[in-house]
Amino acid sequence: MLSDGLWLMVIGMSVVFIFLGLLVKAIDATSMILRKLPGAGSGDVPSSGGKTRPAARGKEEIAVIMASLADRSRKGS
Amino acid sequence: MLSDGLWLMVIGMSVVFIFLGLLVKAIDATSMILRKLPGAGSGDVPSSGGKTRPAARGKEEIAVIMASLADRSRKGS
Amino acid sequence: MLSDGLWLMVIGMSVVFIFLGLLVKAIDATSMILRKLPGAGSGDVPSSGGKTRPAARGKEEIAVIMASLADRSRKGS
Amino acid sequence: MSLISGFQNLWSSTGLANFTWGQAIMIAVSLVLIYLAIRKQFEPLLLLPIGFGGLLSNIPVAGIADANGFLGLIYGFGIATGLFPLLIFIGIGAMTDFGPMIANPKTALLGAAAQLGIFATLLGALALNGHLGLSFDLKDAASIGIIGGADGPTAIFLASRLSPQLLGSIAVAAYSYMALVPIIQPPIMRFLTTKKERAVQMKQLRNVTKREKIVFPLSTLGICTLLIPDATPLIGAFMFGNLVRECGVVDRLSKTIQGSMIDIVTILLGLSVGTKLAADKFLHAETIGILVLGFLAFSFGTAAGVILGKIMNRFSRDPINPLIGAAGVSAVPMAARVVNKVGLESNPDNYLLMHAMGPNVSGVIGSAVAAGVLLALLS
Amino acid sequence: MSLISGFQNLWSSTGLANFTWGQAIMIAVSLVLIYLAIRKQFEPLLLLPIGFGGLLSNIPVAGIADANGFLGLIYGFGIATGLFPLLIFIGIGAMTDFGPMIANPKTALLGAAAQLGIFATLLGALALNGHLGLSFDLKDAASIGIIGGADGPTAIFLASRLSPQLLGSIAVAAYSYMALVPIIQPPIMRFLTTKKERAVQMKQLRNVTKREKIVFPLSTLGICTLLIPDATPLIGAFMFGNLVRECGVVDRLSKTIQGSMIDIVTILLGLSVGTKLAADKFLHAETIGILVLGFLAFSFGTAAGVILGKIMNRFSRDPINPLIGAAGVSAVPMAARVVNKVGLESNPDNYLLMHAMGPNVSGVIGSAVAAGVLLALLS
Amino acid sequence: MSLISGFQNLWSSTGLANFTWGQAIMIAVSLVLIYLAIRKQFEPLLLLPIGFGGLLSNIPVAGIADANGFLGLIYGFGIATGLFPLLIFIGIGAMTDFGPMIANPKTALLGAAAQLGIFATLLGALALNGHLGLSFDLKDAASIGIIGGADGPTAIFLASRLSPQLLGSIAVAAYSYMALVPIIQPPIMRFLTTKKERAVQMKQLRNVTKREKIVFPLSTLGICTLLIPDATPLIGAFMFGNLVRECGVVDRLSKTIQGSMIDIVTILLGLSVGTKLAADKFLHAETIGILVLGFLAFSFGTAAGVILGKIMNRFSRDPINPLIGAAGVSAVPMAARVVNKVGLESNPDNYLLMHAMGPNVSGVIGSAVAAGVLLALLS
Ligand code: NA
Ligand code: NA
Ligand code: NA
Repeated sequence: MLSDGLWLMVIGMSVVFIFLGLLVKAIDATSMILRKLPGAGSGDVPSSGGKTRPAARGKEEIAVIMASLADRSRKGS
Repeated sequence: MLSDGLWLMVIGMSVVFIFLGLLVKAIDATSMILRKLPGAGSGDVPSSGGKTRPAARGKEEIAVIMASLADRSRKGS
Repeated sequence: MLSDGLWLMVIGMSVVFIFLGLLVKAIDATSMILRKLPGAGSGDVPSSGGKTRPAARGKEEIAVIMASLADRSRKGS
Repeated sequence: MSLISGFQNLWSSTGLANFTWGQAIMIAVSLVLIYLAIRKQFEPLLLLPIGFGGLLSNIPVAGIADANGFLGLIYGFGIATGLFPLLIFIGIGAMTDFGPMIANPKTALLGAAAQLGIFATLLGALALNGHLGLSFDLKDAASIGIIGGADGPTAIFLASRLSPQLLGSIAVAAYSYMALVPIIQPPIMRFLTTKKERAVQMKQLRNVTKREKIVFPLSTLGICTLLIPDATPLIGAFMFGNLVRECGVVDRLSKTIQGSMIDIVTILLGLSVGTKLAADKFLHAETIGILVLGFLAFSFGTAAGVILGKIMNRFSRDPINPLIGAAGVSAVPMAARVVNKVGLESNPDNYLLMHAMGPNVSGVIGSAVAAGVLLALLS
Repeated sequence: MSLISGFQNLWSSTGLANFTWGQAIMIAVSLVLIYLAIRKQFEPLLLLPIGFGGLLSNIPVAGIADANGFLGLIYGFGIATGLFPLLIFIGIGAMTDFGPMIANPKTALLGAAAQLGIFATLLGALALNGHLGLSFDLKDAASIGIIGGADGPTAIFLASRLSPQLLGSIAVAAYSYMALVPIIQPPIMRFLTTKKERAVQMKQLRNVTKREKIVFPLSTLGICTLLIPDATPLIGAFMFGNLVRECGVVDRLSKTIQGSMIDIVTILLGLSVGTKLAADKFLHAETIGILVLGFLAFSFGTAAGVILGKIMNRFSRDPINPLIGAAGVSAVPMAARVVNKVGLESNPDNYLLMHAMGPNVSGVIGSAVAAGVLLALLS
Repeated sequence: MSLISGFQNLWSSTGLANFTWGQAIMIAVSLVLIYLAIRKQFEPLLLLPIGFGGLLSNIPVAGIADANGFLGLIYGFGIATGLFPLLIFIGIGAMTDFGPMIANPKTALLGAAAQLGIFATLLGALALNGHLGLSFDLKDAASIGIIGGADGPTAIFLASRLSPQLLGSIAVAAYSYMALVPIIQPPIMRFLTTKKERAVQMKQLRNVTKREKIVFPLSTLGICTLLIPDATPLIGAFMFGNLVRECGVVDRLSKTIQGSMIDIVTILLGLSVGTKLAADKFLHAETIGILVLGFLAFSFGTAAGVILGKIMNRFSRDPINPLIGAAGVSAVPMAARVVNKVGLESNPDNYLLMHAMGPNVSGVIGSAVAAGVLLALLS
């Protein structure tokens, strides 16, 4: 049974890595295609992605983000 | 079967017209009876029926109404 | 059957009184124990129990309480 | 299918061709309930859905109250299983502040005394059995008695278990008399007390800490577990809601329980209780008996609470205004407000509202315990 | 289990190894629905969940649409029983203001005329039967016709009772054409009316009292009870919601019904209607027929409403703008807004919106009544 | 019935007369969970209802956890069918912003590495089998391993399918260790990294457009469909919620999903998971084993994420702080906040929060995929 478990591990980790690897490719492909599509530059609002630039942020901004994360009590995931 | 469909149409449209015809009568009767009932004039607030006087309204007011209708996303009826 | 009902009454009222009697004791015991526990004085906020001092209140405050009770439409209990 | 046969089929499926007298009467009764709910504001949150459910359940041909009908399905899912009344109890728990009772716990005993209404009515129902064409067995009598508990969900929970065929009239009686508390109780309260008693001022309530409020639902459930486990579905649901309210760490759940959850369940419960207003289930001599007995239940409960209040006032160190005993029947918070009003008549500076909340909420617990005893011994 | 056999087992359970052409096509169709919902805002509240449910239901191996699958279970609970469409109707009732119709009741007749679309389409479906490989029986024809009612819940309720195997295409057609009302209706409206007719100004609507609005749902249910009890689940749910809205004593219920209750049910209904987009249930010649017939249904209904509007305008004391007849197909409030827009083209001072709301909401009642007739005669 | 026999009947139905040791112990365990939820804020949204459900399920006589009991009924409706965990996943999807992961997609691979915790624990459980009186088969081992996924709904979904008898301890372990993430992870993170690695600053994340966020849930579901359809109920529910969130045309549904829907389901799920804390279902040697293994699962997952982070940092063009690999275990957003805190210790200007959200949310997907593999091969 232990060997069954080992196979499960090899298969499972492979599938997880293949899955997320494909997802990485899909995300890259999507962003490339959408950038080339007409209207991508103008019509598209840069959405809440604007929130994803924290590297240069000051402590105060981070505090706000973390507080908002705390609010999003996420029910165990 | 086509003749069955024809009967269905005749019966169905009759019932729909009879139904809504009776409803028209019932509405008229209700408003007449309620007007004669004591307290109809005083105690009764003219309610949101006040909203139903658009004929003379300006464009601005209509815009407000239509915006509020848009909000009332009605889930397909 | 009437005598069965009488027994039910004796048993039922006894249990109700024993239950609520024990509850009274439990409440008294809880408040005594908690008062002796460390941090009881400091860490504990006096919570909405603050709302439970109406005897000396003016009419205005009572009106507010009653209005809030009216809001708490309690669905028949 | 020809046109003629089509119209004949249709005619034979109209309400006009299929109405029974019973259905006509019950539609009138349902309209009265709706009228009382809207015009007189008789517990409208429940009586409006119940009345409308009654309308729908008495429509010929449609079969809305049948096991596979719209409301019959909801009944089977939520009432026959006991689920809806318990979910409502979670909601009521989340809406209840036990602070006034914890601050002056001995007033909880007044909520015990008021349960006499339940058992006196049970006896009354048994006494009526065999007379006037009425037939009640022990289970029926218990279900009728619980009207005196003045708690809708408890009454529906117990009746759905012991006497589902009487559920319609029991629910209607319970909610109607709850709405009539301001009319039923004051004369009894005035009759049993002197003006001096009614004017008694009570000691200011002490502060209650958050910790006490958190421990309370757990110790209540503990006592219930040891003493009368058959009451734990009701008491457990009630105390779960209250713990969610008081613990302070799950406020979003508390808000939803008090808001959309209890509202949705109330609508479904009300409509499906209305199925028991179908003519064949409601129009019996027993229904009249139940309405009369339910009235007595409220009166007896009020009297028992007030009388124990008088006794406690005599023997207690701190004064107790006997009027607050009347709040022990529950009907939260209506009965407590009635106490406050009657108290103000005798002493315009005497606000009894908070003092009456103690017996008021302990009466909810008392009725659930009484229901547990009846379930333990009769089911 | 060896590594090889493990990978083989896994491979044999992948989507790649199990895809059918049908599933691939239906996934494309579902993506188109999602695209239309998001990009073109075609009734997104329904078409997004339906489209996503369609995606999930066409995943090989997973069996999500099976009786024990995630969405199959929800379908069995809420659609097969009729529960979800009726709960949605309660919500729609609580969102509907019948004021404009009560103020000018004869416009309700325009909502009757528009139901011709239902029956004309029923005839059309029967005429197509046996041709082009299509096979529709009377029940199927009735379910297809109801698309012309332009009311999603009514269509889902009737189809789930008479022709569950067609439910997917009927729901998709109903919601898609509702979204297309601004494109389908105006040409028909312009073709059937003169510019002068389109410019007709109507008399200002009178005030409607709260009492009239409270009596209205009860008298509508009363007429339905007498005339066509088979329509009372739909009309009853609709009128219950409306009474909750108008009575003024249960506002918290009204708010919850219009908010979280209808939202939750919409999500569950949409996703589980999507199970009928599973390839084996959707990919038939019949689906094409249904889409064509559904388009005709909307067109016929619009035309019938406008034509009766012309007739009524000729014989009525107060002028009636025939355009408002087009709103009789329902698709609330989209069709009424289309009327307003087309009216403004001919007379920039002529706001027909409120006048069109009368036929608009009476069309909902009319379709439910028509569904009742079909249920009474065919089920 | 005499008074004596009545009291005897009643006594024989009290909790006092029927308590078992097991029930007493489990009531103590449930009280500890409630204490941790309230006082230590250990995932209170779940552990409070689970703990209270545990209390109710260990009350003698009442039978609340039985198939026909209050909570047993809810369990049968929502957990045995898998419905509740999937509805919660819809809610979590509507609460999740995949922006940070889309902005730097290769960090998603860290969420893959962290799933090693699942499979290492699976192996550990099999190694323990037969020792210390423990007995785990492959399905049990898989259910225990999934604790390492640090996703409550995924764990409950898988365990309810493969090993329902272990569901109680698995759910308790999963939520408890999630709450303990700030204690379990930092020592492992510090042990496996140098101070220099912990101080690595990452490149500012790029903007993500609305369109990318809309396409993302659809392509994720697409990959899942092709590769591992058994994961599509979980991934599908998750992605449906996310599409509702991002598409911008159904905001009212998004609000209700994130609000009252997930709250109501959380309450019902928590209480009914508590039924698995009934003494006869929980008090086995296996439970201790599960708690130990669950702890290892979190540790292994954390380590695997950090180690892959170190490797990627060495080979990547842009620097990657290895700490963010620890967030790959999920426990959203707790683990990402822990990363931020440990990062600040080494470099007070280094805010890793947003960078850690990428692995954090990809870990949710990774665990659902792993669950799909286990379902495909073992069920
Ligand atoms: Na009571
Ligand atoms: Na219609
Ligand atoms: Na995870």
